[in-house]
Amino acid sequence: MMEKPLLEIQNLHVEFKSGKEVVRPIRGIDLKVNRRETVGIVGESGCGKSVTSLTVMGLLPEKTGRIADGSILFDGTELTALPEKAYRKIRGNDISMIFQEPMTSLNPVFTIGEQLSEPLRQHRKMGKKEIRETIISTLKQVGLPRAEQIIDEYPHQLSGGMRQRVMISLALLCQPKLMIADEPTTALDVTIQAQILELLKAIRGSNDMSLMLITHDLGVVAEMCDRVIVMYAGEIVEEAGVEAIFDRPLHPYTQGLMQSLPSNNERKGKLFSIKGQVPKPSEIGKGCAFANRCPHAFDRCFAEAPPVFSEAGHQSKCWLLDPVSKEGSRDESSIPIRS
Amino acid sequence: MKKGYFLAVLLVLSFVLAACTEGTAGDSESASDAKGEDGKQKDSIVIGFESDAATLIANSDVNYVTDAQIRSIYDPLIDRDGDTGEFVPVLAEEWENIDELTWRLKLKEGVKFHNGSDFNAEAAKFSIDYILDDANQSFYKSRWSDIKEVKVLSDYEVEIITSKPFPSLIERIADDLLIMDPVYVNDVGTEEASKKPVGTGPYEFVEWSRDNYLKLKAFEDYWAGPAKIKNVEFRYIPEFSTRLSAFVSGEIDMFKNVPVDSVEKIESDENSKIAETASARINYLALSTFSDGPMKDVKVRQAMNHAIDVDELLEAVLNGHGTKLTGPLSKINSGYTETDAYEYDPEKAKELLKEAGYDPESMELTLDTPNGRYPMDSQVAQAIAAQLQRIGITVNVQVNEWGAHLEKVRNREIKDMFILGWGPAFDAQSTIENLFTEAGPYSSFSEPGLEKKIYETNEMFDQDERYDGYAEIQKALVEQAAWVPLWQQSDMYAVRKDLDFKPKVDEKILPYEMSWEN
Amino acid sequence: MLDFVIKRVIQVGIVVLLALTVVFFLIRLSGDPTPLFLPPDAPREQIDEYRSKLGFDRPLLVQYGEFMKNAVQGDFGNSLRSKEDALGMVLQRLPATFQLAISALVLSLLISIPLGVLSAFKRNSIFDRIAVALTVIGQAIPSFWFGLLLIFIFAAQLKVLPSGGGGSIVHMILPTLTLAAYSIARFTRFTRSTMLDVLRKDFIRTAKASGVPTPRLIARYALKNSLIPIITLVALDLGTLLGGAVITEVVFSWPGIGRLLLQSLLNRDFPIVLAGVFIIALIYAVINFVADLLYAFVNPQIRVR
Amino acid sequence: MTIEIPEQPGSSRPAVTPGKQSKLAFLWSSLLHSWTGMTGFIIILLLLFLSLFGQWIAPFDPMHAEFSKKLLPPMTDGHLLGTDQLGRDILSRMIAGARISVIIGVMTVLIAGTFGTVVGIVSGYFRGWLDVVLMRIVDVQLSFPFILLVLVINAIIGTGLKNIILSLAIGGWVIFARVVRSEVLALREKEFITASVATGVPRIQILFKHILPNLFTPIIILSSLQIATYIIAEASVSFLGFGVQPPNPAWGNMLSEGKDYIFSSWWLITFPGVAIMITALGVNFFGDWLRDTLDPELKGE
Repeated sequence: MMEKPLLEIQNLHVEFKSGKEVVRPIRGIDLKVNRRETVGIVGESGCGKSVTSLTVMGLLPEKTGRIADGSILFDGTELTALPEKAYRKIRGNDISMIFQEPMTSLNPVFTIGEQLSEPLRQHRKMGKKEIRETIISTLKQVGLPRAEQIIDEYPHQLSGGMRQRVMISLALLCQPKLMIADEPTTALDVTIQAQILELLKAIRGSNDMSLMLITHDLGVVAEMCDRVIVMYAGEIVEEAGVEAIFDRPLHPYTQGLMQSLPSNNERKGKLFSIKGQVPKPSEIGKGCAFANRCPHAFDRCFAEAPPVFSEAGHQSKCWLLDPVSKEGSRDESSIPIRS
Repeated sequence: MKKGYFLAVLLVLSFVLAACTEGTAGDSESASDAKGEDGKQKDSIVIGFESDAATLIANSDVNYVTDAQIRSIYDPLIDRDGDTGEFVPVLAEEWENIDELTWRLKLKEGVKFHNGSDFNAEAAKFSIDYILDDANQSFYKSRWSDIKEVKVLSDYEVEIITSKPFPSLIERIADDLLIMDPVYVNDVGTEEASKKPVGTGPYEFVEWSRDNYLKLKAFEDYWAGPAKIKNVEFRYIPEFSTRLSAFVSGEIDMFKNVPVDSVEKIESDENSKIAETASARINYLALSTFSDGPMKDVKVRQAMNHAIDVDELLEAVLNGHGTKLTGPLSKINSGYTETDAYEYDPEKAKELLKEAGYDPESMELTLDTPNGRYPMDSQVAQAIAAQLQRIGITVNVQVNEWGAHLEKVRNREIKDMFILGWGPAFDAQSTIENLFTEAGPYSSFSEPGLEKKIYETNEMFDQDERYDGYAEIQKALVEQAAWVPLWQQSDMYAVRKDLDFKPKVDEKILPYEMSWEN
Repeated sequence: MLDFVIKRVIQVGIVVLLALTVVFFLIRLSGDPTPLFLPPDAPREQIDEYRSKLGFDRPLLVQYGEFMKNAVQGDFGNSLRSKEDALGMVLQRLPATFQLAISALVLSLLISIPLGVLSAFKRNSIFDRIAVALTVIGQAIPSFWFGLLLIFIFAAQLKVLPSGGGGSIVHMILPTLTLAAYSIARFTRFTRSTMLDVLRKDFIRTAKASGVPTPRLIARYALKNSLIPIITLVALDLGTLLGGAVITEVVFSWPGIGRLLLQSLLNRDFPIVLAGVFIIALIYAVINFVADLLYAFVNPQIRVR
Repeated sequence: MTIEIPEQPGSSRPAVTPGKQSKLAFLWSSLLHSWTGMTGFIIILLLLFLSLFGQWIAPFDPMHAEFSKKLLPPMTDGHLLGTDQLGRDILSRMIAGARISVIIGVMTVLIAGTFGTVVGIVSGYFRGWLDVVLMRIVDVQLSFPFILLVLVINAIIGTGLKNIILSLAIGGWVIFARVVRSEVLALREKEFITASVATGVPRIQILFKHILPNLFTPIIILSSLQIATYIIAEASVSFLGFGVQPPNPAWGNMLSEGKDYIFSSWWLITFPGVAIMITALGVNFFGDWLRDTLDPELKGE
């Protein structure tokens, strides 16, 4: 039997209140992260992937955001009901996070050392000297040169790539069980991106740690992940192993994403893009959230939300996969299954 | 935790303040001293003033505020009676007129300065010379410029020689001159003497905190006997409502210039009273003949006199606090003559205007007034405007800040009318000469024939001739309707009920003459 | 660093000199003060004589040259009214004004920073709403009116506090409160909005993700970041406090520089006005300079440059 | 290899204002949602209404003195707010005063705003030595507390309505110059400007076509907030004996005339003070709301 997953999210609903309106950025997602696994979460901005990660961290905006339903089981602990104080023991300790913007994610008025010592102060009983040594060794581990000096420098003295390395070392300090990386390379130069990804890969490999990688970049996913979860408008529309998804995307949205990825040998052609926009959470009706942009949508898609159809661990939420509704489809011939 | 925080705030704050205040915190309790416990003799007084003295050296600043304060430190040679304004001897025992250019004064013996040195003729000479010396930049100099020389005849006798007849010399001596110690001033220099004055007066200097207070204590060796009230503090409170608050709360015991509408409030307080006297300062509405306008016409000026109801102004605006004036001088003036008042008669006013060729309905006049210089000045101006409106004249009231107003008057920039005060005035000459000649802009009225008469009368030495001369002038001025006389200002003091205080016509405030009732 | 200091000192000098120049010409063009000092019966020749003694009859540029030559040596001439050294008179009043301005500043900071932080932290709560409403009122209330109100209540009616005057701590309570009212409101609003800004920043999320507890997050992380803009504002407002001191000093009979300046304006005592302008401009420039240094101290990005 | 999924448009601040119609509709709906903004808006409307139609609303002639009726307490003889020391109706004077306050606030903003904006644009857009000189002047003026400056200028140029407006404007233009300059500097760097420059559009044309329209919002916001400052400053200067002089029923003036009656007739000083406060409150509320709505980035200060 398989090991119990490290993180197991079930039927998670998150609500944001803004004024009198209630927005639901996450509407019933289920996902698992196994131990020592790298899971990629992909989707356009606004699809709920970042909210998912913040929810796991317990960092939803206090006044406005709340978990409406569902459970988050982390290493045997139910996080949704966890009091703040206990949650704090987990943050930065068992679960840590790397943010998208290395330029702004570090506090400009404190030295690297001051900021890096924070998780250790909170979670480990260490003397000052010990803290410093740990930080230096972690900084070295993420490949920063001059770690002994950098520890006393301010963020603005470092380049973007270096700062992201600092962020990674911050996440790494307490040897977490789960590391969440939210678009860790988006803000970086292409060359640096590759280095950071390499680093993350190496760290993942050398630690007893799971990695949840949030990105909109399918290239990154292909490079890094074991399993991929595709999110759209607050829902998971497809989930599969990395090869399965690239070989045979089932959901029209995933297919769209794939098409917008230029193949290596075909640069000249016009880039494909998915028409339309992600619906605002308030615009989502009762049907499939993607229906208004979906080239294959038919009546049922607008009337009823599709359930999850599962096929050997490859799951997708699309009526096209329903043997029954297939017959009702207007445009059967164009079911785009690449092979 | 919040409470603790608040306490910490208070604590820190008080430390900050304590650190800053060391110097001044010393003896601020004198005010509460003055209140005294029951049965205990009070011997202190705190007097509220609107502003600081400019300097504490005598014979320099003509400002009333300065004079009122230093008069307790310095003595004059001659003073005025508080009720009648007549001359009374102080450090000068006698004075006589040898000839038109020579005056002789006999001085009091045995008077000591606060520092122990003797008062003598040298001191009198020094004090006059101080005014005359250009280096001292005394503001009094212009009034004294006709003095040629002061001679010391003996230790207690001086002779004053003037370059031309100077009939009003005694007035100058009484109103301006205060006696300083030459030895002290020469020793420490004027700068120091301006800050730490030494005189022969009933009170000696203790401490002067600029813009804050001046503290004096009774001079035990005062020649007329030590003062009953031992400690005097003049406290400077520029804002009237604050001054009144300070009085109501008992921080100060008296202050001058109570606005008429606050009288009731003070009188209703069981610990307070109002002391009032008709002052030697007059308020008037000047009608400018210096600018080309309707006021050049005597009929228009007469019409103004008929159209303005002074009694109503007094009653309605000043609540009756003021004494109606009918001519150019108040009764206090030595040369006063009874003149006929213009009756309030709007119909006649309209007639006169028509005779002069003006249609009141289409007349538009400007009335300039200072604000807060004289009792209810800007209100009076607005009320006058309202009265003139009744006969159809449109009056634009232009309220000026005092400095600007005075400058406008001096520069003869005022179009039709303005409100001004004059005083304290006791003699006919200074008022008439300064107000009704071409050289004096303060009423902006002059008439060549009258002007000649004025200068002739000024030179007269015979007191009777002089009197008659001024009487004629006064009558002529009334006929000419040189201005609209308003009233003798009423000086009103807010005073503690148990303070024995009698206001003086010349605005002097002398704690020496005050005492606390038991 | 030294470069910076030298540059700023020169800048301060230029600013002060220019300020003096402008005020000098404005004042000289405004009219002639001599009649205000002489007795009303002074004849015209006397006034002219006095005027020429003071040098007001010379060409403006000559007067200006003379004035500047003396002013740079710290000589602003003597007060026309009291004949004392004008600069000396201003300097003499300075401690009282500082005492008032600084205690008001301290009071404002002590009240407004915690209030602003709390208000930001408890955003949109009842507490926050009340605090915001109070701060808007605090900025809307004319200070002399507020001062008179305080005097009326505490001095005249309750008779618990003195109505004014320099002296002990009790004398300071009402004027400090009056002067501080505006800055308390302003600082609170500013602290609140700055804090809100900072709390939204990515690095605060980073700290949270490191497991930093909230009180520490606010006290150590957010506050230090907010401090930079707050210091700038406080420096700018110290000038406002000095300016507001005029009104407060008049209302509460406080023996400070503002009252002297007002009195001198009313009296047309120009040497004092000029000396006062000089001192205030200088103080203001120095405060800004110090603020810049402080700014550099809390903001490492500037320090290194 | 990295291809980004297109970002949702409209997330960043649009550089050029959208159509008038939609903007007004947007402002209105935002106003309906903000009680402070609405309060401020209503107060301002009321103020404008009073200043335009006050003379027909006022129960009495604000300048008419009726000595027999002086210092009547509120609610007597048809005088809702009582009478003053000359027996003039306080309510009528307050209504007339609204007009003066509006004139002072608006005129000052117009003069100071226009002048400051021109200086700010010249300085920020053309840079060079002119910028250095102008900003040095601004620094000099900023080296002096606003209220003191206004006081000194007013004492020097003289009192009265015109002069107080002029004094306030002389004291106030620097703020506009500063803000406009920094806005212009920021705009200069924006892509659409750089693009226009690159395509050879004349500088003047860029100024009028791109820079000016974008300055509108910050200037409107600043103006609305400054009006309150000016109204309070005028009252303060009047209190100190300068400013608008009686018999003009400016609120500051009424306060300064009425303060001597604080013990005997509280209504003289209470009502104008409250009026100033409410006005400043309203203008501030409105200005804050405007800023938060039009330019969230400015929220700090």
